[in-house]
Amino acid sequence: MNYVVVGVSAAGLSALRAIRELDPHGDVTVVDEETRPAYSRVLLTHYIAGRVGERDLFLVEEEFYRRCGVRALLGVRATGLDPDGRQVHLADGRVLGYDRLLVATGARAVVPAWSPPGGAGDRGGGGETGETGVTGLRTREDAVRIRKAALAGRPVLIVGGGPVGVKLACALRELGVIPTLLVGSPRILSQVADREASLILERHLARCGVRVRCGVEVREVARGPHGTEGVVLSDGSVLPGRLVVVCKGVEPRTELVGGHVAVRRGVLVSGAMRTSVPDIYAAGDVAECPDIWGEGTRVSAIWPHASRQGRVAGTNMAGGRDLFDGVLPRNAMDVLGTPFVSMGVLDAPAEGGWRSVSRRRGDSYLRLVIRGDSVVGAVLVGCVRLAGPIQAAIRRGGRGWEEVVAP
Amino acid sequence: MREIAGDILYVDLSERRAWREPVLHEDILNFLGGRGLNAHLLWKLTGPDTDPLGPDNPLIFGAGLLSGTEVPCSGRTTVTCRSPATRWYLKTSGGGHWGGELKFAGIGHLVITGRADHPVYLWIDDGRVEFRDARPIWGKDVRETDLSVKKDVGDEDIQVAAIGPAGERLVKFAGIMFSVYNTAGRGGAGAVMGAKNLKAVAVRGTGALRAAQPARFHEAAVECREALLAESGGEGLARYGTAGSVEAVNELRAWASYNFRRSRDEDVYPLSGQYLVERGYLKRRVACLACVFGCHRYTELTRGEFAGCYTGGPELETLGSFGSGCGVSDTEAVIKANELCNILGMDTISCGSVIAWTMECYEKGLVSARDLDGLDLRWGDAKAVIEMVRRIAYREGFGDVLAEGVRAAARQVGGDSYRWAVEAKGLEQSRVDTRSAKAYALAFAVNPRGADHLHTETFAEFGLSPEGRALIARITGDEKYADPCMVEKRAEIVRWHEDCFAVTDALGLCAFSSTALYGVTPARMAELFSAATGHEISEEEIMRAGRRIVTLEKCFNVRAGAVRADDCLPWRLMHEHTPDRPDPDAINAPEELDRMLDEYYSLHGWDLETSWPTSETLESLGLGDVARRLAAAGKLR
Amino acid sequence: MEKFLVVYPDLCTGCRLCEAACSYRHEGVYSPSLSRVRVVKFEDRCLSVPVVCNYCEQPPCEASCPTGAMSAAPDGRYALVREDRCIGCKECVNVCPLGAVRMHPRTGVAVRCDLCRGDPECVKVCTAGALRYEPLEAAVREKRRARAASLNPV
Amino acid sequence: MLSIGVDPTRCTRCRRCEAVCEMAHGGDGRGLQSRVRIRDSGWPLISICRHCESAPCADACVSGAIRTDPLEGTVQVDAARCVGCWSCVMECPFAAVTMADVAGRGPRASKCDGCREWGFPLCVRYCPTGALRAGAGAGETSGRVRREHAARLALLPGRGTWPALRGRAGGGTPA
Repeated sequence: MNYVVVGVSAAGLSALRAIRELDPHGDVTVVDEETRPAYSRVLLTHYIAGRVGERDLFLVEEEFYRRCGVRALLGVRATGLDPDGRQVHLADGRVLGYDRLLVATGARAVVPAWSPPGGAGDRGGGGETGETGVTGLRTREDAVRIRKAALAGRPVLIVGGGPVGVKLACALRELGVIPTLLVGSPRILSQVADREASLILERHLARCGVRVRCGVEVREVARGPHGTEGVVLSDGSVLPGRLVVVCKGVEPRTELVGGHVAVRRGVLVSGAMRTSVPDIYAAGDVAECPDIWGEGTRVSAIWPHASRQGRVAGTNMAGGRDLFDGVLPRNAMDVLGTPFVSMGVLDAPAEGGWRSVSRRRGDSYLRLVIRGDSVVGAVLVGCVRLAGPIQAAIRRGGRGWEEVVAP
Repeated sequence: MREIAGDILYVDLSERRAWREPVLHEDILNFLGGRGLNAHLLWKLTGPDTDPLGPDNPLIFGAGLLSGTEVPCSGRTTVTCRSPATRWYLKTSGGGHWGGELKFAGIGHLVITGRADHPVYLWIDDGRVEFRDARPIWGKDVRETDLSVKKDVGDEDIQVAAIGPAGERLVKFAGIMFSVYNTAGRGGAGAVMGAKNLKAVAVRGTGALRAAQPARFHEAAVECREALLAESGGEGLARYGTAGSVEAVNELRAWASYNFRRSRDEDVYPLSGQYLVERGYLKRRVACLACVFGCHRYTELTRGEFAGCYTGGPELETLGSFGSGCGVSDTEAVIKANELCNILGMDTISCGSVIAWTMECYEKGLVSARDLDGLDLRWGDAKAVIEMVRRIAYREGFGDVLAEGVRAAARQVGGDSYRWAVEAKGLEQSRVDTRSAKAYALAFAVNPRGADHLHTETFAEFGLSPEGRALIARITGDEKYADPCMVEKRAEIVRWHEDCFAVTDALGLCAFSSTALYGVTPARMAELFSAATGHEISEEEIMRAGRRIVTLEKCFNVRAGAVRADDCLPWRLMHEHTPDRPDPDAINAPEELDRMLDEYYSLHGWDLETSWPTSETLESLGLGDVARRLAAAGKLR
Repeated sequence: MEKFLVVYPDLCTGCRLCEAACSYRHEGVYSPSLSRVRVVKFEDRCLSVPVVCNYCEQPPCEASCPTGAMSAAPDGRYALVREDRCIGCKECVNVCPLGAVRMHPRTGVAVRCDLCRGDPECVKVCTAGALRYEPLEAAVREKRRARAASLNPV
Repeated sequence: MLSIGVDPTRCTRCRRCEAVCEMAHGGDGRGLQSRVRIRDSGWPLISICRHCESAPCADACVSGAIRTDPLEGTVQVDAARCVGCWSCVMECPFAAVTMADVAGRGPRASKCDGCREWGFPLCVRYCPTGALRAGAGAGETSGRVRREHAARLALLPGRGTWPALRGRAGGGTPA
């Protein structure tokens, strides 16, 4: 059996392990743009904060691929696909045949229109900061650049109030830098938290010295003789800063398979991680999967899903049988000492048997979103100890939540 | 093929070393597994002078090729070594669940050599071997040993094969006990284990067995099961066990009573399986692994002198040897004697036989009450029998003499006592009076381990069941040969049965499934083998493999010095008539036996004068290597 | 009529064919450690008792399962283990009062009896009649008759 | 393979487990460090790691700090690798992972390590009611329970009047 895995991060790696477990002798080739072995993107903000060293970013050691008997083509991009001929075309002109293909190309950072070319570039980062002073936070190089700038004491502007932006703000604050967080929405974390949680966290950030500006749009980057000098907001005002980090979320990188397999936002896959074309699998941030309620499909760019989906894909590719139980969107983070967890559905429509239950003690906050008698979502701030049991309740079908949150 | 056969695990007790080797493909095709592969290993690992109780005598446990699967009655384990009782070849087979557990641990055959410097037991946990100190359990009976080992290991669901005090004391008919009450009893394998300072072999297996062609194998197994359940004799076997036919055998005048002086007892009802059921001694039926009948018994005595006694059994042979054989008709005493044999780890056939022989000596004045330390060992004295059992196991007083087996005891006591020492090749005869069953007589005489029915069970010659009569007709061409008093065609009958029996043993099936009940035919065994291993084998080929096994076993004895004169029967059966069968044919006269032997050797292609297999015969069976070894030893004509 | 898997421990001879049949049906191999029904042996007393899922009215294994992996089939006729959800926490194993739930030694997920989806193999091979798949009324009738016979021996 | 079993019905909330765990793993005065927690109400009543075979906390760990020890089968935290992201807390259905302050480094994941330095979980050893149980593995646990159950069935007084063990195959309660 000849396996080709395009992209090795969380999903690709766990697929690799699953394949090797079931098929120790099959031919496995991995293709990845990075020249070094897989590293953890989730750890980048922790790296910036200094919680992990640069070497600890790597998920596997250099020897890993050789040890697993895997052919690794690093620093090469897969550019084309021929599902009928079962071939993958590489940027350097090589062509790889496959029996089973896993697409784990991940996601790229969203680049806003005002970002100068070469800034938060299309590989999800890159660009020469000395020239533009604008970067994303997607790759190791991005993180190194941000950390260097922060340590040099340059003021940093973070554009985007999502989880990455907030995590970066916290990381920089830990380094002693006072970052500014520019948020387009009226509140931070608007996609992953409810209003009250956002406000609690926003106030906490402010108390800790992070400047938060909500409801502001960036019009352009202000350039001066020494490079970037800040950003110009839509109302014309200028915020000074030497480094602008764009954290406007990510989108699946479907271009390799686009046009060949069914794609919505991400590559549509079944619970077995199969795409619409036989023997092509997808997993991780690029995949769009049924959710746990079986009500729709979702792209979920979170670590546990990626590694689990990778394992499922690998197992099925190697002839085993495994199923992914569905996407349950969730987030956990440490906001400068205050933990925050959210999961599932966060907004309760006014009609249709929805309601929410919330409890607040000081800065400790809990909110459950209930549909019928079933819990389908939760937000926890401060005391998050019950997050796991609540998640389990959601997975079990949502019943029994009263017992879980009993005072 | 490896997935169904398992590996060979070698254990050297002297060096405290264990290693695994895969079983060779061709060995499976030639010798099938179980008893066959055991014979092959023993032949390779021993020479003509191997001391049965020395460290070089390998003790080989072979689970059947099909043990552990759903094939009905497939739970047998064959133990093979050189016998300390006879000094000839020994294969002895036990039921229970131990062999299956070994298979689940990924091991088909366990070969134990050497001798530990102090008592040990082996703990085989899924193929990993540990040598554990057995000094704390040395001396314990089998039941206690089983519980202690399980406690020591910390898992009560494991399987233990153990010896009792009799094995520790090298009693020549000590057995190896599987699952507490299932014995590999005959020929003293327990003494070989004792001589190795090996108290027990505990096994846990959590693995799986996979047939090469699972669906076909499943189908074949289901077919076997249904065929067995349709057998006319099956229900009786299930309900009354082997002892269900005690009364029938007695009426056939084949029931060895009073140390074979008689072949019928006045009232055997108290010794019958029916009695055990009706009087409530039988508490439950017990099955070996994958058995559809459950002929093994469990009895308990809740009242009377022996209240509190509980044991597996008694089987027909036990009821015969401690019952009628010793003139005893006290069921409870027989059960008690059975319990003692089981927990002390002895063969009930030999043990009852040596006691019956002593009774006759006592009656005739060759053994006095003083020799017996005051024990009044009269016919029918049940309590004396029980006491004697204990003394034999612990080698106390005259028990020490009897523990060497009846042949050695007769030599020591002297006089004419050899005449009623009912043994051949040194093994006490099992409870069939062969004077009234000629195929049995021939089978017993040619049995490489001595006079008993577990080399070749020719039950069909009695013509008791329609299936048996049909089988005789198939072998001989006519149903009329289903008559135990006839001498004609006995060689054919014996040879067919011994081939079939060898295949049965090699696959790990119970002999009842193929040679006492007939549901598992050679054709079905060939089908099972083919589906299990993925190697197509025909009915003829598998029977030829059976003959290869039988011939190799014969060759072991030939290499060790056996000649035609060794193929004989006990003196009493060859020279004394039984009062219960006055007809002149009811004796295994030497001339008659000679005639049958001639036919038998010719049929096999063995030399008539020496009984040695000829070079052509060996070559035609693919035993060329064996032929060359024998030729080098000057044992080939 | 609603059928039950009824165990008559008295009749079990301990042949363990049920284990072989079960592991073959579910895993295609013969292995007691993969069998949903297990025969517990007390060998010194030659006693064997088949232990299999009791199909409790309020199954503790299902109640204790944090992920909903232990669940009934959609029509409620037999039990299931949803392997994609099982995290191997062994709660079910620990709470089962019969020891009838176990862990799959290879995949690390819980296994329990699914009645072969309504056609139990173990029953088919049990020649001793210790495992039967019958309406509860049949079991009760037999029990009643046995009791009556013991009161007034015929 | 360690397996810890919990029987909340037997828990009397004496909190001896917490105290023992505290003594074994914390006890330096920086607040409660116990890896087993008893709640006054709600579910789970007893929060303690079950050492799952495919542990969600380990699956979710972004820094590789939580791993299954292949020999002991226990799930272990390497606090030096932990970055304190709370993912494990979010995943554990038993609320068995908590964050404990590591001096100078902030909160880091903390959970039951099966008392590996003691060789046996102390909370289990000191649980007076059997609400906490441990065995060498789930296989052993179920084997033991199965034996106990079989013994109950088999040795019922008056064996012979079938103590018919019932097994249901039908939807819900019969009407």
